[in-house]
Amino acid sequence: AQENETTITAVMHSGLRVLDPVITTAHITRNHGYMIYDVLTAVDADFKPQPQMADWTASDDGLTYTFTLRDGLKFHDDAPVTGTDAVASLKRWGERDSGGQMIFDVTESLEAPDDKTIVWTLREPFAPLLDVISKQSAVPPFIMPARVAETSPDETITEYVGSGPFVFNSDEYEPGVSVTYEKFDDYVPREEPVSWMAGGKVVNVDRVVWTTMPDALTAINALSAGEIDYIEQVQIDLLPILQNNPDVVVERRDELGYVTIGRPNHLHPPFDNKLVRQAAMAALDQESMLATMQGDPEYYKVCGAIFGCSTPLGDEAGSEILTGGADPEKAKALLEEAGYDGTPVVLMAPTDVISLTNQPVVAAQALREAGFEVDMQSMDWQSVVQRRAQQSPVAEGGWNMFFTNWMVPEISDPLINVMVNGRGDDAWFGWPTDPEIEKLRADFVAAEDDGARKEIAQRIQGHVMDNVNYIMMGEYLIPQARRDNIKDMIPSPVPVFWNMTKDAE
Amino acid sequence: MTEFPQSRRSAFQVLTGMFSLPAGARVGIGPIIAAVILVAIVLASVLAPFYVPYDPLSMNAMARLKPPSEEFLLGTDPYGRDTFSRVMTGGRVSLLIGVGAAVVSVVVGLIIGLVAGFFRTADSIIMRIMDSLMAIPAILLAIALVALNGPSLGSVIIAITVPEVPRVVRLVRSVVLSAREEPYVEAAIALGSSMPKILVQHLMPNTFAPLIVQGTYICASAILIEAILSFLGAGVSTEIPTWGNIMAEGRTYFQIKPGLIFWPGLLLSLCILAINLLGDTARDLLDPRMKKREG
Amino acid sequence: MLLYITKRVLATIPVMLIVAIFVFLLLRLTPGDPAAILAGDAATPAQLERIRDRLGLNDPLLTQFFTWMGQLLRGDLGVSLLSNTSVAGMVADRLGPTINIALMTIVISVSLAVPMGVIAAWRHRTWVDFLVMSFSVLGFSVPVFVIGYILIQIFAIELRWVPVQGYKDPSEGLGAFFSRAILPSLTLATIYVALIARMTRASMLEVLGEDYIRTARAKGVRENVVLFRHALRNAAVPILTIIGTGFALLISGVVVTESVFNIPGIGRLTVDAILARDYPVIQAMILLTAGIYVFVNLLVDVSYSFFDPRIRY
Amino acid sequence: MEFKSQDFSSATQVLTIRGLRVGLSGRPNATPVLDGIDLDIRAGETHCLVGESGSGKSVTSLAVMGLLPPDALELQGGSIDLEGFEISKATPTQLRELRARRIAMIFQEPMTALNPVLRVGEQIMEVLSMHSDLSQSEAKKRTLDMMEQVHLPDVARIFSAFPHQLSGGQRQRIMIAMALILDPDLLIADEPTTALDVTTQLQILKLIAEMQERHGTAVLFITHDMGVVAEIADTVSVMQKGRIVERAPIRELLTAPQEPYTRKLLTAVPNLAPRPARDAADRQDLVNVRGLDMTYGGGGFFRKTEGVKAARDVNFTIAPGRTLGIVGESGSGKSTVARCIMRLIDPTAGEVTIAGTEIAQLSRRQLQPHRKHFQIVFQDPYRSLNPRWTVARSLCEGPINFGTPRAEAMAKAAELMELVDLPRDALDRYPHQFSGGQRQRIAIARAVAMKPDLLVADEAVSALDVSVQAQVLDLLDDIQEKFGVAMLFITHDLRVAAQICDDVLVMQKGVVVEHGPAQAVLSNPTDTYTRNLIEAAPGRHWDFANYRALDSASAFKGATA
Ligand SMILES: Nc1ncnc2c1ncn2[C@@H]1O[C@H](COP(=O)(O)OP(=O)(O)OP(=O)(O)O)[C@@H](O)[C@H]1O
Ligand SMILES: Nc1ncnc2c1ncn2[C@@H]1O[C@H](COP(=O)(O)OP(=O)(O)OP(=O)(O)O)[C@@H](O)[C@H]1O
Ligand SMILES: [Mg+2]
Ligand SMILES: [Mg+2]
Repeated sequence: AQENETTITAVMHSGLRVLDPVITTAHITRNHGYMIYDVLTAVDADFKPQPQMADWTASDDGLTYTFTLRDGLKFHDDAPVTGTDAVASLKRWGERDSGGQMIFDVTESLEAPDDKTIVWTLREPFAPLLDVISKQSAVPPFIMPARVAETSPDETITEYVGSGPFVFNSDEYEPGVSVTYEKFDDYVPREEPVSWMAGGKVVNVDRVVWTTMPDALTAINALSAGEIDYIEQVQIDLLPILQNNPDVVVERRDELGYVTIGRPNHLHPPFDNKLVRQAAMAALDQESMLATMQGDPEYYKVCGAIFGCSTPLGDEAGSEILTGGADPEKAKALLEEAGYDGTPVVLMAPTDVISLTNQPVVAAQALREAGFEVDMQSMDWQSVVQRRAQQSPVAEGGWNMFFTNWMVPEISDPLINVMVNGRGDDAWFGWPTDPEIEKLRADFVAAEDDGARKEIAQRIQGHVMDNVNYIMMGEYLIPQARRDNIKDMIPSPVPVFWNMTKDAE
Repeated sequence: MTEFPQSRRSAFQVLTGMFSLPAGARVGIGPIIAAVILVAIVLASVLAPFYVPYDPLSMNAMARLKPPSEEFLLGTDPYGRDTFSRVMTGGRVSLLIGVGAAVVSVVVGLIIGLVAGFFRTADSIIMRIMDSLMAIPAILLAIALVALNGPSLGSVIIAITVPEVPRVVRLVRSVVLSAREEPYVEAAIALGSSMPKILVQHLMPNTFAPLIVQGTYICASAILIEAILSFLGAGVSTEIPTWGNIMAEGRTYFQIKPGLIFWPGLLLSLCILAINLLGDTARDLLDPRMKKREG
Repeated sequence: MLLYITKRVLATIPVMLIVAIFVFLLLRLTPGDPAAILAGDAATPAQLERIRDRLGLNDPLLTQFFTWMGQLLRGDLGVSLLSNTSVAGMVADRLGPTINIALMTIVISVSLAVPMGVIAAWRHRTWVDFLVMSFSVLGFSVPVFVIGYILIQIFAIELRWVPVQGYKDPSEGLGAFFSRAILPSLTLATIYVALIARMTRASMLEVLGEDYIRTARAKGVRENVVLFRHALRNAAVPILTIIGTGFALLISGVVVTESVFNIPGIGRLTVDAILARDYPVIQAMILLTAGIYVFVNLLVDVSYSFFDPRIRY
Repeated sequence: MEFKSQDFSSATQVLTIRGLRVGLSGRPNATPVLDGIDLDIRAGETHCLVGESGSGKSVTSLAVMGLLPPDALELQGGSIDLEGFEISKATPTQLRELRARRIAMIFQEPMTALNPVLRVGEQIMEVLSMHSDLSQSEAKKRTLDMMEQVHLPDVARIFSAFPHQLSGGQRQRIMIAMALILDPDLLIADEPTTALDVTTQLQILKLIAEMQERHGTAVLFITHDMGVVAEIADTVSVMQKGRIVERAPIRELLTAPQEPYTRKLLTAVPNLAPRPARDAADRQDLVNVRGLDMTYGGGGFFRKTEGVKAARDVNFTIAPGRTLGIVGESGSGKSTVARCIMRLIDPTAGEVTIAGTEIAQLSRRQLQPHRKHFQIVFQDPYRSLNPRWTVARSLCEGPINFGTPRAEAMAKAAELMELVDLPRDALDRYPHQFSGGQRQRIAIARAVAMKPDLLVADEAVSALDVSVQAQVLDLLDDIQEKFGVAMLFITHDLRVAAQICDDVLVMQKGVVVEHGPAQAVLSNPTDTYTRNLIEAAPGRHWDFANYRALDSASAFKGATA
């Protein structure tokens, strides 16, 4: 490192191990993707797709989209970005991303007639196409050189060259520990002001180092002592330590936040019975779960909207049962009605992921109070990951319920939100077979305008509250902390390192 | 933990020797205090369900991280559970883990060690396997085993036991091998005693004294390893409070609410201190030089 | 001597082989699916299946085992399933910090614990003995992470003498290295000091009762010479043994210490790999730590003859 | 026999002890270990301290050195004056100055008294570096010199050897060199030769005498071997139960002992003249050993090693009711032969027939039923009894193994206790609660309980003081008479051999060098080695039991004086 170089040292929520932002949905890998790659289009703070690498025009019949790459786009290896690169990248992404798959299901062709142009032709209209390719989570369609994008989507890429504002430093990369990015001097930002993932990505620092600290307290202490500049996620309970330090600023840059949800397994008793699922929903209470998780009411929001309370489609209809406190009596009545025979509910409880340890513990107590038999089984997160994929009966290694968290943008509409998929074995873990919701989703794709979409989203909300496809447990926010000489960090659900500056301390 | 002074006393003599001290061995008041503390903690833990004011599992989101008060003697944890109730109840499981691990490893190790010391042919195979088990870092093995079986009480005990067994085996085997050269063993051969009889009646009692010391060591370290496992997220489920997982859960609150670590830590330290002191005293008393040299 | 070493080295082969088989089986029996980890939350079963195929996880166990053994014999530790980087490279990056911290710990421990044990034995059953023993037992009875936090609180936060966390290689400046390595080493040393001090005391007590110590005193030798020249060398073998077997404890402690002090060492690498089921990394790491353990104990055994001329190989 | 008879009244008094009392630490009311000892030694004088085991001889010497074990024993009164300096009041630093320079001590056990991890040369040199300001090279030269003086061979090599690389006699000489290198005024030697065979013993005694002559050193010599006393003492003190009961010049003591205890001690010293052999019974030989060979070690995985040939072509027979003695220097293979006959080790070659059964080649399992025919009494009775077992349990072990019901075995054990003259209630005690002599008798009882045809006794009495030794020998004699067992008796003490054996076999380096009736072998040795052995026996011209010299006729015939 040279004199006068500015380096931002940031403690991220997890170690970066997988460098392929297409193969995995891990947030840290997505964040990495935004550092070194760029995207064709991106959403702004109003959830509107905006041009980033490319402008577009859509034909009136909604069947042809033409993208035009802007000037000056260059990969880190000096090669210009061409339409061919974009096409290859989009195709690889399309094999991995569920939204992408839907588009490719109706795609006639995707071609690059020249270096600057990409033409996407559909067989039938797909109204949310721009929304899908502009999505900022979980798998955005990052543009890579064609030779990299030709890697099979089931294999991780081995070359990390993008056209984004930062360059990946492979020498200083230690998987799971730290990763170093350097400013890409040839990056040409857009002119527009930055807004979420859209607008001009102006880089004002020379290096960004991401590290992980397995111990939350150590990270806090390191920030207090000025050894690091920024913590991406701060445990709420630790905030008091930082409060008295004038050099540290605690703030929220992402007002959308996260949701935490419980997912019942629809295949096996007792949750194959809708009444029992309803009983579980009645037994659980958002307030006490969120309070246990976050402590400070400033950092959580009781919210019954399955698409999130602050999103365009969010609607809280029919969710009083969740937001109005626990109702064990009602739960008992429902269980009675369902003829619940005391079949224990196997609740998987991860022990090694801090943001997921509380929910099962709180839920177990609430379910028991409502008359459920609960068998809470502790295991590490990877065991949960493995086991939740088991469709076998509970006695043979199956399960009944688990909890997980999503970023709000990941659940904010019926196409993105995997939990409202009702295609049985092809659905997300829990496998509800729900033709009704599938019909609603089809309607949603076909809907002409936002008003119609909103209306369908409300119907889905109502359906989920009745059928209990999953249990929305509320929204929460995670504060970030930085040294006060770090300025101009933009608000965004994805932590981004452009625009910010670092003053000498 | 390999070399122990060999003793000429039986385990029974050792135990009784702690109370009726042999001439020339001045034990001092330390071990007596240790014994009192240990008994007090064990009783307090075992009887915890009868006197703790709250269900150690009952959460109250509205009473998180409360400071000590009349309502909550030692305050509450991040789930709003009563720390006092949890710490006292937690002792049961921690002590169970300690004692369980010690007993299991000593018994299993004793049997394998005797067999290894006895059957020369089995010896090299057994010892190779033991060397291998010993070479696998305990914590890593524990994490793997816990991941395999889920963090139940049993698997934590097994995970702690597996790497300890080889050490006990080595100890027993070395005692057997050296005691085998004792003239009284030759005398027994000359008197026509069979090998199994010699093994059990003459050789095995020699291992008791060092095993007591080793056992107290295992007991203490098992309680600690459980704490470390909880720290790494592989301990006993939080539904079962233990000193280890109380401390591990409380670790992030170290600066805000040190009581979460302090109280279980204090009891744990006192316990280990007492166990070790008693073990050391046993060892000191077993030192042949501590006895008057008769004859 | 050379013959002995050759024999011992040969004897490690079956040990390592058993470790290898054991670890391999253990891992494959453990729930967890590297493919699922790789793909993240939203992957479909078909996608997972394809990834598993690519990673070779669907091959029969025996095939997987022999593939791995074959690689090992060729000196190839394989490639991380997650990061797709070579395991050998990862290990090389991570070994340095752990070894340096471990060495520093051993140096600190031995130079503290041995004199402590010697003095405790010398002043057997006095308050000095009691104090030394209580201190070392205390070191043994507080969980490592608590010790780490306390040291950070005092030396890094209150006194600001050293940084809270991190690691710098000695090549980046000795000052930078020591200031960051001292707290983790001290943290690790607490258990080790306890262990070594206790063994030193026990062993010294035994030796101090020997006739040759009386002979030395009868020669009018000064007390410190009696203790350190005559007694300590005779007491060395069990002390060395405990340093060797205690190494396992050190490895356990490393895992925690590296977390608390944010040191990019092999302890954390292994735990992370276990939690992520990154099989090639776990296998390599456990073999490596087992190998180090075996090597350290071989070293210890060989060093016996340096301290005790009666031991000849 | 010539005694030393120098007059020391004009020599300076080196050590004066008055009213010395030593007791157990912190227990002033317990019976003291030393109760009012008075002792005077003058320059050049050799003062011998004799007495029963545990009477306080070693404690006296340690008190003089200021080396009483602090957590066990303490000085409770009296004075120890070394040429005007009061030792009992000295500070640790003063004591350190004193040691080696003014008083030096040779400890009982050369095996354990040298530091095993330091080169012996360094250990001697250490004395110089502590107490003189010689340069390193001067000190080394002085050390080598001293080593020459104690007749160590090849001093350059031995200088850098470790103790375990030296023989017992060499180690003992290292100890002596260490003690004498600073010309101390007072040398204390605590049983310096007990562990050595007579030839080595002789060398060492000569050496001390030479030194004494050269430096005029006062010597306090502690021993229980009356033969040695007769050879070297100027004056003798006899100790019993922490007191000095008699003190006299050597001649006076041996010819006209005053105290009953002294008399008892002297009477118990066995005679070197062999007792008449018993009638050779006509019965068939019970034991027949043919061509016995034993090689330890050898083989090896990587290369063939030589191995120790501990016994070569040993042949003998023993008839029922008779005793065969094996004598010879330490390490000559005596125990090896015994252990082969007992099949505690497997002989490399040869035949051992006992009561008509060839046992040398039987497997352990086949051997089992024959075990009761032959029994052994081990050298060290303490360690051959399981310390955790009561005497009763030890005594019953054998009979129970051969099918005797427990109750019957217990009854038998009680009878046996009577036979060996121990109280019945002793059955419930543990080995450590007995004296050495009693334990020896228990070990004998255990062997006899099996009603063996052959009894092997390996150095069964060498650790005992003479009065106890006499008891045990009597007991063996009784038993032999009562049961008519054949006995194989191993010892390095010729006096004992002379008293108990009918036949004697002399071993050297694993080979039998002489074999015949005791009378013939001991009085008329033909082999040079046997002759050397007998010549080296100290005090062989004195008949202790009768307080007079042996006339040349009854001394070993043919022994060259
Ligand atoms: N360290 C000790 N602690 C307690 N008592 C001791 C200690 N050393 C010796 N004694 C006791 O002091 C008495 C005298 O012992 P000492 O060693 O002087 O006997 P000794 O005459 O040298 O006997 P031996 O001929 O067997 O060597 C014995 O009764 C012994 O039990
Ligand atoms: N187990 C063994 N392994 C190797 N060599 C041995 C073993 N036991 C004895 N020896 C050697 O065999 C030789 C004879 O030993 P043995 O014990 O028979 O001598 P001994 O005549 O009984 O001597 P002592 O009078 O000292 O008891 C010695 O050189 C000894 O070092
Ligand atoms: Mg003595
Ligand atoms: Mg012998």
